[in-house]
Amino acid sequence: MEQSRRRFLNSAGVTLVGLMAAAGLLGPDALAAAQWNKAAFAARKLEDLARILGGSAPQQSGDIVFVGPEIAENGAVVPVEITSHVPGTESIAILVEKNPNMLAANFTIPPGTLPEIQTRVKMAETCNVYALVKAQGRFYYTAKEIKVTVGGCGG
Amino acid sequence: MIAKRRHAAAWAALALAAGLRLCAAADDHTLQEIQKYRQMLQEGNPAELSELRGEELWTSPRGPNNATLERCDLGLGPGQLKGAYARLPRYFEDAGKVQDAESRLVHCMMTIQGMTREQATRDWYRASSDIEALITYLAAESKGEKIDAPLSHPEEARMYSTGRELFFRRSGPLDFGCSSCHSLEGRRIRLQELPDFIERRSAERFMAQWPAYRVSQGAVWTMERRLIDCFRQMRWPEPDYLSDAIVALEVYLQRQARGAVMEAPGIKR
Amino acid sequence: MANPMKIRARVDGDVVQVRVLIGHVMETGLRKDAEGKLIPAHYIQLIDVTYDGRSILSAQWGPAVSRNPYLAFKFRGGAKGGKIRVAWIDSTGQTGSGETAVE
Amino acid sequence: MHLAIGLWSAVGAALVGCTAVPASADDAAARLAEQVLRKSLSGATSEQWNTRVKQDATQAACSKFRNQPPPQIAAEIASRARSAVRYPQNAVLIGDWRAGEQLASIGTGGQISSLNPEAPSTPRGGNCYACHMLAPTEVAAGTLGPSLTGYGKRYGTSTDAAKTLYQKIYNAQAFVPCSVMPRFGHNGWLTPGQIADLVAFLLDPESPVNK
Repeated sequence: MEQSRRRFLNSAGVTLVGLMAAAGLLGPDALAAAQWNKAAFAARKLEDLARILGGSAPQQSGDIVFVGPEIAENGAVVPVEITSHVPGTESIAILVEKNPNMLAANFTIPPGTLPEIQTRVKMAETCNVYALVKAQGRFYYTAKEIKVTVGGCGG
Repeated sequence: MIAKRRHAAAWAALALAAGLRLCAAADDHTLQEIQKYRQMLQEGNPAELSELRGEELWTSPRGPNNATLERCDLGLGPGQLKGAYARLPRYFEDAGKVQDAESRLVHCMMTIQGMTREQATRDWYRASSDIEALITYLAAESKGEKIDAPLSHPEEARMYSTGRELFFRRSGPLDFGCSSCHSLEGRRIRLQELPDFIERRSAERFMAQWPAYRVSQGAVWTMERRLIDCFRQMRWPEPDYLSDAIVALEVYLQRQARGAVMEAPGIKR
Repeated sequence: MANPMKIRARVDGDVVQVRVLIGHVMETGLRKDAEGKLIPAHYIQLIDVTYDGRSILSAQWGPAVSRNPYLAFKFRGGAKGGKIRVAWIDSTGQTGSGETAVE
Repeated sequence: MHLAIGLWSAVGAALVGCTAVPASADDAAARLAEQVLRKSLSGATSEQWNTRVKQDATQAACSKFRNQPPPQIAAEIASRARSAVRYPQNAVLIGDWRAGEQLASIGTGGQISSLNPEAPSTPRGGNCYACHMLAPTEVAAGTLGPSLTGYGKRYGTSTDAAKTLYQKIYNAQAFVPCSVMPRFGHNGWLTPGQIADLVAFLLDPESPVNK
């Protein structure tokens, strides 16, 4: 394991990506794409997000498998597993409908990597969680409602 | 007329029974989904990060004496970590008292590394504290070992009986004591199963998983952190960190759980 | 060791499973501390995973990824001994990285 | 009601007979535990000690008998409890179920903590859902106490039903000596008006508990 404690200043007039490249932290493929998409994270609707990511209205698809609990014991950590069977899947995004920022994460899947992601997201309240898949320029999605419960002694 | 009324009563009873069955089914489903939630968290317990950090802290020279903790005696001899956590609390001759993992660790930080008590316990209750990391590491070194806190020294016996008394002691505006929630089998608070510490199997199952990463806190909680927070929830004042009341409760709980195979660090809500 | 990282990569046939745990606060900027003051946002924004220098996964994260993030995925074409490297940069410009060999 | 007490005492006695829990503490151990506790709560003020830690007769008896008091003690606890019930000044026992519904899910308030301080303005509730199922729509309901779903359908809204329920919430130990349920009214945790709101939440036909 290796730790970098270097801190970079955004205001130094250099892009983060450039700095990471300088530090040898990012592979060349990622560099081409890596620029944090502020607009995408500000999106409030599924359709808006698809548009910001450069596509048209997403279609519901049965080819996306969303595994997650129907009930989360705590909204701070909600495990999700998304598998896309849509041919040519290029990216998988996870969206939480009622979060202040709807988009939680967007994964780019290069050729050779299986379109299958496990991670954990925060949920502010009970709502739909979407998996949004981009394949050959088109967007597809599936949704699952996850209930967030109050727990423990209550305070 | 009478027949009709009996008929209606029968229908009502039937409806009630059906309603109850429906409730039970809904409850089963809830528990199933919560189980699924917990299972999905088993892989990739963030406590592993604390464990890593703890190992680094354990083996790094620190404190005014610039010494590592590798010669710390947790009860099985200097530097003997394997299974040591599972056999705590115990009486230590050099300290003249019964110590749990945390008080023993602080003892070592003070005597070996030359830290003051304040330095050793700084921010102990906050996420990512040194205590959190070190205790996670020490507990993980007991994975697979049986819980077996000794009860042969008179001080250990005294702490056990004190812990048992405190466990059943009720007071405060909600009349709470540990026993309020932890002496009935198979019950839940909200959706969280409550360990029944009177029942050995239940005590074993729960004690084997502490310290545990708490997803609601984003941190590993040590047993002391867990117990002190129970006092807050009971609306009592908080006992001091490393105080005898907490160690006594641990002696009682570990004794109730003796024989359990350690699985810590666990992961909890 | 402010941001420890744990990476496991295991080969099974022609597929390598990668599991990553990253120590990070992932603060949303919306939480308040005990005194009622907002805790500033601080979360990983970009993450990149490479295998022997080739990108096998990259992602953009927002504040809704859980604290101490966990990530698991699979890729083809890896072999025992190959080097997996994970690098991230967060919203304050802080970076972190870790490395492991495929088992 | 007397019948209920008799029955519960009998159950308690039966439990004492077969349980692994020691029926009564040894006094020396209890005294030592008090000393240890006092030393361990070095940060507690005397006011905190008196209101949060010092036991009243009921708490002391329930601790000593591990919540399974012998019949004589149980009868004393219940009779003390019954004689101390206070009712709302306006004598309304069935209040506002919506206010009761809120109280039922509030689990905060009244904490003393330096590690995890709570704002003084934090609302205080009954936290009923921690232990009871009430409205069937709430999935995260505890099972420490019995399910109260459909309570009003079972018991109706008669004055007797309301009064009995009010007393149970005010001081559950009037019915079950050493019950683990807090004595919400007796201890002043909830006001008589709030208890009437909880009675309404449980009995009112419009309340989600009875839907």
